[in-house]
Amino acid sequence: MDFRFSQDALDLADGARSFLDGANPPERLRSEDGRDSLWPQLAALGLLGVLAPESAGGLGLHDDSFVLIAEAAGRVCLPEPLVALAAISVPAVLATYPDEVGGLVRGDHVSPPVHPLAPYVHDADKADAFIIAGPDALYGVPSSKARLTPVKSIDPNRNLFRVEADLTDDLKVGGAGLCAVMAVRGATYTAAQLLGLTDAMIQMATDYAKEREQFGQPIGGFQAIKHHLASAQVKLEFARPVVYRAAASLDVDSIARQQVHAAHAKIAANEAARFASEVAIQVHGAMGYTFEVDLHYFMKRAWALETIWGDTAHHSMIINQAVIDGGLDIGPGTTFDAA
Amino acid sequence: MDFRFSQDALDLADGARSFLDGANPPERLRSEDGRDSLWPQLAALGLLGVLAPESAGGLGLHDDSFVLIAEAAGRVCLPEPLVALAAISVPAVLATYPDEVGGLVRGDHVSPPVHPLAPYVHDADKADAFIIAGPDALYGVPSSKARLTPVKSIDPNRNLFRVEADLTDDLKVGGAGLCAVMAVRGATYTAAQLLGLTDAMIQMATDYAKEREQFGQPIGGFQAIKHHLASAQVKLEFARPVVYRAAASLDVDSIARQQVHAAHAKIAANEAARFASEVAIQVHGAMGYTFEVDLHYFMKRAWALETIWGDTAHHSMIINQAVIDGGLDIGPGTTFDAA
Amino acid sequence: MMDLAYTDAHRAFRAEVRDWMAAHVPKSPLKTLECEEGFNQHREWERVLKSGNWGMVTWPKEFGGRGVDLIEWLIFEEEYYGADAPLRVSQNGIFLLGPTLMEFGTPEQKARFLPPMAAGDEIWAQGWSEPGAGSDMAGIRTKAIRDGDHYVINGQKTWSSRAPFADWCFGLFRTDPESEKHRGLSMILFPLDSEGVTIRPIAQLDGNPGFAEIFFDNVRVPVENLLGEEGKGWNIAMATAGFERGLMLRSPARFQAAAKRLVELYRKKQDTARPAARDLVLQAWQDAEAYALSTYNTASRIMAGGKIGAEASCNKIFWSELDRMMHRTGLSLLGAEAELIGDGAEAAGRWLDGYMFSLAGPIYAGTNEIQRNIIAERVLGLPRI
Amino acid sequence: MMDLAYTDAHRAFRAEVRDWMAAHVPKSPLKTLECEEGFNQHREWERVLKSGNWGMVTWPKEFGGRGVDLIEWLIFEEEYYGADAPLRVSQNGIFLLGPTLMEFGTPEQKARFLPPMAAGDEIWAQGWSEPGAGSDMAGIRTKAIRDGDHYVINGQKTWSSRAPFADWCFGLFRTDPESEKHRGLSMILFPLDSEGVTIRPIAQLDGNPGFAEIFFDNVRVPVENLLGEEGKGWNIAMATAGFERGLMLRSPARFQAAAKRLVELYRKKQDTARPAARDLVLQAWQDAEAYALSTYNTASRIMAGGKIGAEASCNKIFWSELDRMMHRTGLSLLGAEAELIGDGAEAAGRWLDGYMFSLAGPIYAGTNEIQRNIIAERVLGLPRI
Repeated sequence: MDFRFSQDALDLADGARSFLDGANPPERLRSEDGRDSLWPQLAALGLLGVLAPESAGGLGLHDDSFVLIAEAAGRVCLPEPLVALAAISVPAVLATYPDEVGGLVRGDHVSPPVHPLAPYVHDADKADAFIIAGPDALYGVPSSKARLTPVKSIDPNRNLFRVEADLTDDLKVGGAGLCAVMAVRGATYTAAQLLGLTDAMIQMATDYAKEREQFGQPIGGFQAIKHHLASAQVKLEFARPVVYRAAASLDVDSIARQQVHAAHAKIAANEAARFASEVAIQVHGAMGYTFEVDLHYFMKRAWALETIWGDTAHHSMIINQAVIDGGLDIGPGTTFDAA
Repeated sequence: MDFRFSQDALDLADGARSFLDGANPPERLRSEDGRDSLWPQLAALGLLGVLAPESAGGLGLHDDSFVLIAEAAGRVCLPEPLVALAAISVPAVLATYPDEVGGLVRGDHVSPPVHPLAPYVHDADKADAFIIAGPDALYGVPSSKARLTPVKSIDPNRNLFRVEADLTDDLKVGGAGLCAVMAVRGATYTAAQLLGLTDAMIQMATDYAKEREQFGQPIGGFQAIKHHLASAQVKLEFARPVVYRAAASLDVDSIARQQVHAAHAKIAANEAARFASEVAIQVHGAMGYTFEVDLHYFMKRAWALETIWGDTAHHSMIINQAVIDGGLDIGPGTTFDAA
Repeated sequence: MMDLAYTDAHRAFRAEVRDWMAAHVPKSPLKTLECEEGFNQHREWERVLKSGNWGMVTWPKEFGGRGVDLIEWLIFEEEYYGADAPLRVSQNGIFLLGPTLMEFGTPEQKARFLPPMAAGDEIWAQGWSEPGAGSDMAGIRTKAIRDGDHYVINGQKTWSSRAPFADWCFGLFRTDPESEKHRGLSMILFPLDSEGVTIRPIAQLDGNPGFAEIFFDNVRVPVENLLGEEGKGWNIAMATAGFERGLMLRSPARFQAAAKRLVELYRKKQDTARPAARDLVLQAWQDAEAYALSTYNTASRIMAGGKIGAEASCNKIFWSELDRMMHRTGLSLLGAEAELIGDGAEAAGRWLDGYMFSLAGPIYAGTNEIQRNIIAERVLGLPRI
Repeated sequence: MMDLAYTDAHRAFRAEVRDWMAAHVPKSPLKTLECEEGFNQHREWERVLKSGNWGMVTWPKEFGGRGVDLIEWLIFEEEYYGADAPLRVSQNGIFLLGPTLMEFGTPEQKARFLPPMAAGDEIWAQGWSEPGAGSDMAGIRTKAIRDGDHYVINGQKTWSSRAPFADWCFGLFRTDPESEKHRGLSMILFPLDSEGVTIRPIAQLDGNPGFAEIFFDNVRVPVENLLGEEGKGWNIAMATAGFERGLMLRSPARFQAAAKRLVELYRKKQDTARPAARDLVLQAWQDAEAYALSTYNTASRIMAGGKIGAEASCNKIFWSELDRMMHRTGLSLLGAEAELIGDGAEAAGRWLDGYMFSLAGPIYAGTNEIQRNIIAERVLGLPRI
């Protein structure tokens, strides 16, 4: 029992964070061109293959090594769908057509996940194929057989399409169990990105509060501003271990337990991000309401991620079914598996 | 259309407030003796008969004249059940046995109301009779036929008894409509008392914050304290007109509209009082947690009144039935009757 | 006994507004007034309103109004928002500068400025803030120095709402260059096409230029455009800010209309909503109703000669936090569609647009932090440290 | 990969605690430890615990502990609260002074004080606050002046929890009468029956004497009762306050047990609950779980040589606001019964007692306002003004 990240996981995440901080500064978000220009480097650094076996060119690591990378991607508001591909598509392909994983890891093939809870797909126009969760099976759909309808997101860095296809038997690649896994992975890793976004928004607002002067002093000296930001920080601090546990649980727990853990993670991260975004804009004042500062990119990404892969209402029903209807007890045996 | 109190109502309330402030200082709450010692004066001042006709020795006024008196009674945390008797029992007796009203107005007879939403009666051991709302009729029950079981309230100035009786046909004094009226009056006037309690708690905490020094200044100078109290004040300011409208509505509106207005009033007053009590104790620090200051009497009264005559859950169901299920539109015609 | 019944005259007035709006409100929504096309559509709508003599119903007839009382104004607003009529592009003029002119303007100024304001012929921007003076207006540094019968303005304003497309602007300037803080400021009115004025639009959350920076390079404004006394601008601005937080700017009807839409949305989505959403929807309904009740009370008091005091700060906190809660709740009912904007996402877009707009509520017209300070200090009497 | 499985030793330890508690926890609840009878019942329970060697499991065996690690401590707590065992009347000693003695005490002091503390033979009160020094401990004025081999104490403490019935007390005193603020303070231990000590109990919300004022009139305490260096009391007190906000005082198991009771209450009352109550119940469940996860993480870090920093302030805010929300929600499910206490109102009384207790949470151990300042300044680096 040691609920900490391994030094290897921390080192890997540090590396990813340094790369992302350098390669995806806020300026990059302001341009709508080259939204996928980092793909070659993300692949070259092995980030697409963290969860893929070494035999497929991956690092052969576990989810508790990728969750910090997902958080780092959220923290810089990365436009590339690194997290969806590396943390949802790679495991899905590994479970169905393991020979195809190498292509995904190298970045040669792009097969984003599509799910009723995440029906709009970023950069779907650049995909070779889609992994689509149907009502009771998983489907692999080449892009030629998918219908894309462009839709517009409030997040200018999400180039969204509604993806639909006739889910015929010949496209079936796995059972309903894999769809459930996809949903759990989607919720957990979206939550991880929301942690990063929350962290970034608190940091931006804190930096602004240190600089901006009103009434003859930095506004960060006013207790009202301090307390807003401290409250956001508390929400972040207590969402983090919940998300990390959900990620660690992906490798070891039953799907039923994973669902509860992922639901808790998504709810906690949603709440932290929504709260931090409202605090961050309030601290920024009118400035936060504009394109003059970069906060709005992070807020808009957070609003988008809050609703996909299950919003709070959806996940709250999962917790309700487990706890109120199902009698899942709190405490040892629920916190961690084997008590 | 003039949504203000008449000068007469304001003058009457001013008089009542002066009397109550003088006659019921906080010191009186500290003694458990003589909890009903003000009865003769309350009767002599005519406060028991504000809503009774002049022919019965009353003032013949309307509810918008009594609601401010109820608020003033809440503000001093009055132990005597003035509000229940003058605003619930008097109208109930007036509607059933008008000849008996004079006795109530003079304070010769004490007939408290009993309702499934308010089953515990303060000073029931001093009552001559009870007005009991049954499942589908109103009953007049002499104290000799009632069974009293003492129960203990957290509020040391509520000398509570559970009141039960065999509701036989010979005791029936009115129909179900009068029970509904009783519930609406109970909710509205309990809300009015909660306004007064809220006001008192904000005032106590404000006074304390001006005096108490920490870190070399009055704690009321710290923005965190200021903002807590300001938020409580906002809740109070926006609960007030809702309660006043509910009271005014008692004289003119259909029972269905009264129910929605009373529900809204009770929910708003519950919320203001709960919020103010938590703010007030936080501002007082450890001192508020003790019998060293008088805050606790007001908090405990507020906790008690929050739950009787319908708690927030109960009234929220009434609003839900009207608005979500019943399609009651917001706006003109709902705010005030005739649009 | 309180008189809570509308008079026959009120009912007739309501019927008149309702009928006129039913006949004239555009059938499909206008574009946002923060883009040029939408601005022009909204200006056109103001002219349609004027054709029905609805520009600003409470103003005297000589200034383009109908001279109705505040209860009738509330009735007008209820019917206006009930008809889903467009937002008022003229609001800086009719709600803020207009009342200020009534109080402080010369007869000539009133006659010159009020009628075209009510008619939508002159749309006003406001010029309060400067880069170093947001909530803290005492930090204003832009100078307007008397030179003969003109003021010569140099400096910069920011967060000027409507400025990208408006005709005129009112603002606070330092007329005494030696003065500090609240002293030596004056309120001056100027056309936005004056020589030496440069306008740089600022993109707001939705990408539209909701505000602008205004740069002044030796802009000459005739002295008759001074509003009130020279050097007394702070008092005048405080009066205007009072109007901003007071009765007019955010009439309850607006929030009641949003609460009504929220109830309708909830009815459609209740199968997938979490239980708390129902309570939030009902709270929105109740709070919008409470705000209306409070406003009727304030209107009644003003009609009887009363004034709005520091409770204006309570109003501003209440409606801005209600508006944000209401739109946050609406968004929470939309699931994965909540992030969509543009064509084909009208319902969703309306909640998202409304949410973004609501985020400005706790910031502008004095942040809610400032309002809470005001309540604590002026209503409760807590010490200023 | 993270190792999130309990070891066989952990499982065996858990089974041992569970069995022992099942056999020994009193079948009916004790009276509150804030009254004399209840205090004695709780002291007796400490002695029963001692008979099973459960006084303070993490302490070394020589001081009455079992020398187990922090994961085992968490397991102990889970089983302790899972068995609904009594509150720890010894908590000032075992959770606050104990760890401080381990860090700053002499070998003699440890040997003298720790074993009777773990055994419940000596129950400790604390003496931080003074009438003019609550959250602001630098305002301490009570003096302890060296006189030969004694300190002579004069002055007054207040809010001393457990003092009405406890045996010993630790507190912060000004040993340098010329000093100001944080300097010149020392931590001193003294028996509450010392000559010159007068104890005035203070009635708390529920009417019981939860605290006391302590008056000192030339109280002589031997110098060997000085903890740490003279004049370094502030640092020692900060360390103690860190323990207070840190891992031990409020173990997650306590809140998990309350969340479990809340779910059970909700199941009984759900027909009359408002919808939002369900979401609050689930939030309580999730937050108690989140607090447990956070504590397991902190325990893992400490076991690997880490320390608790300013995140202790996040903990304190989180558990205290969770506790209040949880009990407020419980009360809201009880309807008109919520105000009842005493016999025949056990379920209701428990929620009301818990609510009252929870109201102290955001106040003691440094108010939540102070904790938010600490987070803003030390975690986020915002300026101290």
